[in-house]
Order: sequence, then C-alpha cells, then structure tokens
Amino acid sequence: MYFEDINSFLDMGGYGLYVWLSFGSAVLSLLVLWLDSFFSKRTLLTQVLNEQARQARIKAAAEQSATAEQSATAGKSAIAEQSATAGKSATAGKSATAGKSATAEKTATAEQRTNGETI
Amino acid sequence: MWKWLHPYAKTERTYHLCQRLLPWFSVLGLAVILFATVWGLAYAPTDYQQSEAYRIIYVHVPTAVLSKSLYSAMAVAAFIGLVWQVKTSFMAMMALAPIGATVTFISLITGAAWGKPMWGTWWEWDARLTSQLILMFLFIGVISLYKSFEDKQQAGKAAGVMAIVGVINLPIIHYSVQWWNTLHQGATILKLGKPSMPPEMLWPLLLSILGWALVCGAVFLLRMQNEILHREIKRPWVVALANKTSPLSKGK
Amino acid sequence: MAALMAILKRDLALAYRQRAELMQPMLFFILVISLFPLAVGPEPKTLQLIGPGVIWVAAILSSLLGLERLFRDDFQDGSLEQLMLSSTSLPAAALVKVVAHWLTSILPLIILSPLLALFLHLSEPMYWALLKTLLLGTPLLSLIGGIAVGLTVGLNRGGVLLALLLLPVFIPLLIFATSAVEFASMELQYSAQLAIIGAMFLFSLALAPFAIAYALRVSQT
Amino acid sequence: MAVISVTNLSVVKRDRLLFENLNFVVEQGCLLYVKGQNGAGKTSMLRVLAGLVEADCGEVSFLQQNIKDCRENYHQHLVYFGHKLGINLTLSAVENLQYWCKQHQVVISVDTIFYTLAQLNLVGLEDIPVANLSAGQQRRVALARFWFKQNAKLWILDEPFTALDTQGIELLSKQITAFLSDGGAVVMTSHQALRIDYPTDELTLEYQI
Repeated sequence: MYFEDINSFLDMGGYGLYVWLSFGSAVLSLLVLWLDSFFSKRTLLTQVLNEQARQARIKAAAEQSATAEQSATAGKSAIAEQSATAGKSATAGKSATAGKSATAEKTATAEQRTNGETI
Repeated sequence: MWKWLHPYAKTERTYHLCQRLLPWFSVLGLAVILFATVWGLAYAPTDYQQSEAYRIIYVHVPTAVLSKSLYSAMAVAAFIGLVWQVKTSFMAMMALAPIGATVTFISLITGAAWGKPMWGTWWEWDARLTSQLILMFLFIGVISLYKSFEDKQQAGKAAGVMAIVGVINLPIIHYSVQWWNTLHQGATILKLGKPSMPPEMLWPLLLSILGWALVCGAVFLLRMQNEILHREIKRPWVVALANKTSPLSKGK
Repeated sequence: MAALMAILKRDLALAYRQRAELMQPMLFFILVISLFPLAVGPEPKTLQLIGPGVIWVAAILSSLLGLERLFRDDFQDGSLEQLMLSSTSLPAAALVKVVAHWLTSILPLIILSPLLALFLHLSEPMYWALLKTLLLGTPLLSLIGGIAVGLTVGLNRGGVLLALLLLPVFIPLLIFATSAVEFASMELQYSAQLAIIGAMFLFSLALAPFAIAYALRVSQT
Repeated sequence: MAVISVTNLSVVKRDRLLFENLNFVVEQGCLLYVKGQNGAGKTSMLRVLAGLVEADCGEVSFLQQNIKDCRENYHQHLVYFGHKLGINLTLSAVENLQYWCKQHQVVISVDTIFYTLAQLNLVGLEDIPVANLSAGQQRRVALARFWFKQNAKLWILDEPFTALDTQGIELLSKQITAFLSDGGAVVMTSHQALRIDYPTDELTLEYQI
C-alpha cells in the first residue's frame, strides 16, 4: 500500500478534493446510467402487462354489449342462460373479467375501472 | 451470406444473446474496474511532478478514450443500419448513445477536476477538453434528434445519418481545436494524454481502460434489450417473456 | 383559484412529458456561450470582458426559442378556445401560463448560469450580480414575450417575426443588466441598475397579463 | 324566455362581408339548425355567438344581457364544440376531461368520467395519450363534455357529426334531444341530414361573393 494510513490516503497529498470528486462523479454517473437502464426495462415489461389488461378490459366490454344485445332480442329466459355461459366461458386466469360479464352493466364498468387501476 | 438470419428471429435471438452475455460482462467488468482503480489509487507510486493529483488519470483517460471509441462504434452501427437496412443495428446505435454521452460527461468532469490543481481554474479551454465538450454536444444532438421523432424507424435513420456526419467531423474538430489552441496559447503546460509512464503506473491504467470498456459493454447489453423490447412491444414473444419474467403481477 | 392551479399543474405535467423538446433551449444556451471562447480566444482577460454581454444575449435568444411553445400547442388543438370560453379570467390564466413557462424553460437556464460563468472565467462578485439580474430580468422576458407570442400565435410562421418584435423591447433590459455585472467586476455598487430592472419587471407584471389576454382575443379568427 | 337573441349582426372576415343585419332568437328548449354552403360564414357566426370573436356591428345577448357585459355568467352556461376539438394530444382522455371540468367549475369524480367514456364506447382507451386514438375516437372524447356540464343553458355545436360512426351519431342525437327536452337551447350546423326528431327552426346563410 503506497500510503501509510487511511487519512493520508483520503488526503491524497492535498489533492483529495479533486481526486475524490472525479472518482465520485464517475461512480455516480455510472450508477445513474445503470439504474435508468434497469428501471426502464422493468417499466417496459409492466407496460406489456398493462396492455394485456387493457385488451382484456376491452374484450370484456365487447362481450358485455354482445350479451346485452342478445338478451334484448332473445327475450327474458334466454338471458339467464346467456349470462351463465358467458360466466363459464371467461378464462379462468382472468377471474375478475369472468365475474364482470355476469353482473349487470352499471356495476360492471365501475368494477372494470378498479380492475384497471389495481394492475 | 446473411440471409439465414431471418430479421424477425434476429431481434428475439439478439435479446436472448444479450441475456446470456449480460452476467459475464457485468461481473467481469465490475471486478476488473474495482481492481484497477484500487491498484491505481492506493498502490501505484506517486508522480514526481503532480504528486497524487495524477491519479485522476485512472478515470479521465479511460473515459476520454472510451468516449471516442463509443462514438465511432455508434457511427459504425449507424453505417451498417443505413447501408444494409439492418434493424437491430439502429437499436444498437441508440443503445450506445446515452452510454457515450455519460462517459464523455465523466471525462469532462474529471478533466476539469484535474485542471484545477494544474492550471488553477476549474475550466481551462485546453484543446483536448474543448474537443471532448464538442463530442458531448454531438452525442446530445444525436439523442435529441432521435427523441423528437414519433416513429422509431424514421428516428433511427435520421439519428444514424447524424452519427455518421458527426464521426466524419470528429478528426476535423480535433485538429482544428489543436490548431486553435496552439494559435492562442502556445504549448499547454501539461499534455493531458498518456505521458510515457513507468510500468507500475501504466498497468493499472490499461486495466482500468479494460474495466471501463467491460462495464460499458454490460450497460450496452442492457440498453440493447430495452431498445428491442421497446420496438417489439406488440410481438407475442415479448408478451410471453413479460408474463414469464414477472409472475407476481400475473397472478392478480 | 382552483382552475388557475389546474392550469399550472397541467402545464408543468405537459412540460415534464415533453422534456426532450424542453431541453433544446438549454442546450442552445450552452452551445452559444461555448462558441465565444472558440471565436475570441481562451484568454481569461478577454472572456471576462465580454462574459456578461455574451451570457445575456444568449439568455435572450434562447428564451425567444422557448417562447414559441407558450401558446402554440394550446392554440392548435383548441384548448386555448376552451380556456377563453371558461369563466376563469383570461388575464389570470395568461399570467399562470407565463409563470409555468418561466419555471419550465427559463429557470433551467438560470440554474446553468454558474457553469457558464465558469466557462467565461467570471469572478465571484460578477457571478452574483449576473444571477441577480437574471432572476429579475428573465421574468420580464417571459411577460413581454407572452404579449408578442399572443399576437403571432395565429400566424404559422411567427418565429423570426417574434424576434423582430421583441429584441428592440429587450434592449433597455440588456443595457442595465450588463452594466450591473460590469460594475460588479469593478467592485462598485450596482443596486441602481437592479432597481431599474426591478421597476421594469413590476411594471410589466402589472400590465402584461391584460395585454396578453387582449392579444389572444385579437388572434382568434 | 329567449336564451340567445341576435339583433342586426354583421360580420366581415378578410374584407369579405359574410352576412349582415341578421336577426333571430333562440328560445328555451328549441333547436336552431344553421344551414348554408361552405364559406357562407356558419362557423364565423357560431364563433361570434360564443363570444370568441367580436362582430363588426350588431349585438348578441344572453338572457337579455349583452354577452360583452356578462361574459363570465354567459360562459358559465355555455358549452361550445368547434372544428378544433380542444383536447391536448399528449395528455390522456381522462386528464383532458378532468382539466376541462376544473376549468368550467364542474365538480366531477373520476368514476363518472370513466363511466361516460364507457358509454361513448371508449373502454380501455381512457388512460392512453389521445394522440394514439383515431379521429372519430378523439372526437368522442371531446364530445364527452356535453355529458358533464349539467347547468349549461346553451349548446353551440359546429358540425359535431363529422367523423362519427352511426352509433356515435345516434348517441349524440339522443343526448341533444334529452338536453332540449330539459329546456336547453341548441344552435348547431351539420352537413349530414339532421336525424334529431325534435321541432327545429332553420336559418340559412346565403353565400355572398
């Protein structure tokens, strides 16, 4: 070790400020660069997931308006069947959307919105 | 000869190639850079003329060298992209640009910090520092040009042209600044370049250059992945990847 | 009052989203200033002599660059119309927009000024005088600039016209600001110049919002 | 009680007389349909009516008060929809509408905005920047303001139906009829045939060279 002890190492022969400023700024800038790249990768991946959730929301709404139309034309008894099958056919993974298509339109959109928020 | 690299598979394959190389580059890079810096800071002998201040060389010279090579690497990527219409090379170019800008920024700060004990002022219009400053502006120019386009394809081409224009101008800027400097100031007191150094000073310097190169390589791989993901965000393999890598949110 | 806060929050959020475009006047400011040593030579003596003038001219030119953005987007997408048709008073809204513009595009210039004082080897007292004149003078740039932007927002090539309209008006500000910094370099009192700049600023602060509101109404076709 | 009354209004634009001494009155609960060729000055007339532009001579009054004197009160009860949609492209639909509501002193919760946007079948498009939406969808985001300002007495619509699909046109027509039956007044222009089953008086502006 060229220096006798720690404080002469820190002092750097009187030029401590400049040496540590340059090394510090180098480490800091590299850290900022690394963190920026790392977090933008994570946001990109969560962006993909949000996009998926959004597609699911749009599909659920489309399903809903489809069931609403059919029930209007097919009459009361058909409605009961319709909403039951719609409930079953929804994919298991997206439990929230399955629940949605069974319930009436008004509560569904409010629930839809909270679902959008939680993801 | 390149035809077998189907353009669609290439981006996915490049992504996984970066994924495999990333740990190697980052671990190795960190190890080498730490080793070299500690060696240069603590164990290398003092310099008879500037005593300990010369140790800033172990940061300033690597970053100065790297900034120029990163810019030329960016220009090479731009050249490949423009001539052979290779999509991934534009992504590589845009992955390199922020790293180059950061490294040039570090070389400017370390140059200024080294200039204070030598010339008494924080900023001295020395030939090498001035050309580093101009290089910084070239980097920022390419990045802001890229950011001002909506369509990433178009942005890549425009930034590519700007990178090539920049790299052609680099030597011209370098020599005109040298000439400008000697015109006004005569020989500067200390040539900031690599003075002929005894081997025990030179080895940590070469190692720190290698360390910096590896670390920049690691960040490049990471940013390259970001660029690929950003461009191919709608592609099924990206969606599969997103679901695979972040299981926690999928369960919700 | 809530509506005015909403305008401020929206403008700051918009500025954050378009920060790439926002950085450009700042880079222009640094670039212009670092051209001068290359043109005039790096000797600290000459740089100190021309320093204040260079920084102020560069500040005025880069604020001109940023001014165009004040009403352009809102005019083109119709939000300005909706703002004029809301019951919030237009002068107050114009003042809030000018303040938001000053915060997002001219304040960064002032934050950068120490670096540039370094580039031009300004001495310590000179830097403080420069900072004071910038803090007092640049809001004046935004306020009067807002009037000219309000007038030229309807024309699609307002750029050079804007400079023609505004540069003559900025001359007194330039004279007093640079002389204040010069006095500081000779360790003399420069509070007189500051007082004049302050007076000009308060005068424009009182009248410019109404002029901007009127200019916006005039430019509605 | 006349919501809007116009007395001998004349407008000159780029030294061309668009129309002169125009007189009409729009009562509560009635719809004024302004017809005329391109360039007849329909849009300019609506902008003068909204108070955006000064007329050359003549007077527009809202509830018997000249709109120059009661500008604040008039704008409190007015909703205007022009060629420019009035929404910022970098903000999302929800942010745009929240900002618009704060401007016009409309107290509204985010859920109602989401619910109205769902009605305008913009589900899933509420929180992405408006620039990514199609022209028709952007127009529907701008039209959402007619669902929010409940205390409005006068609606001015300048060709609201362009770029809207049949479902959008039907939705808007239903909303206009509902507003009219609640005693609101509507002044509008349109190139498509008006499919609003409501008594409308018409005003035709001749094209004057």
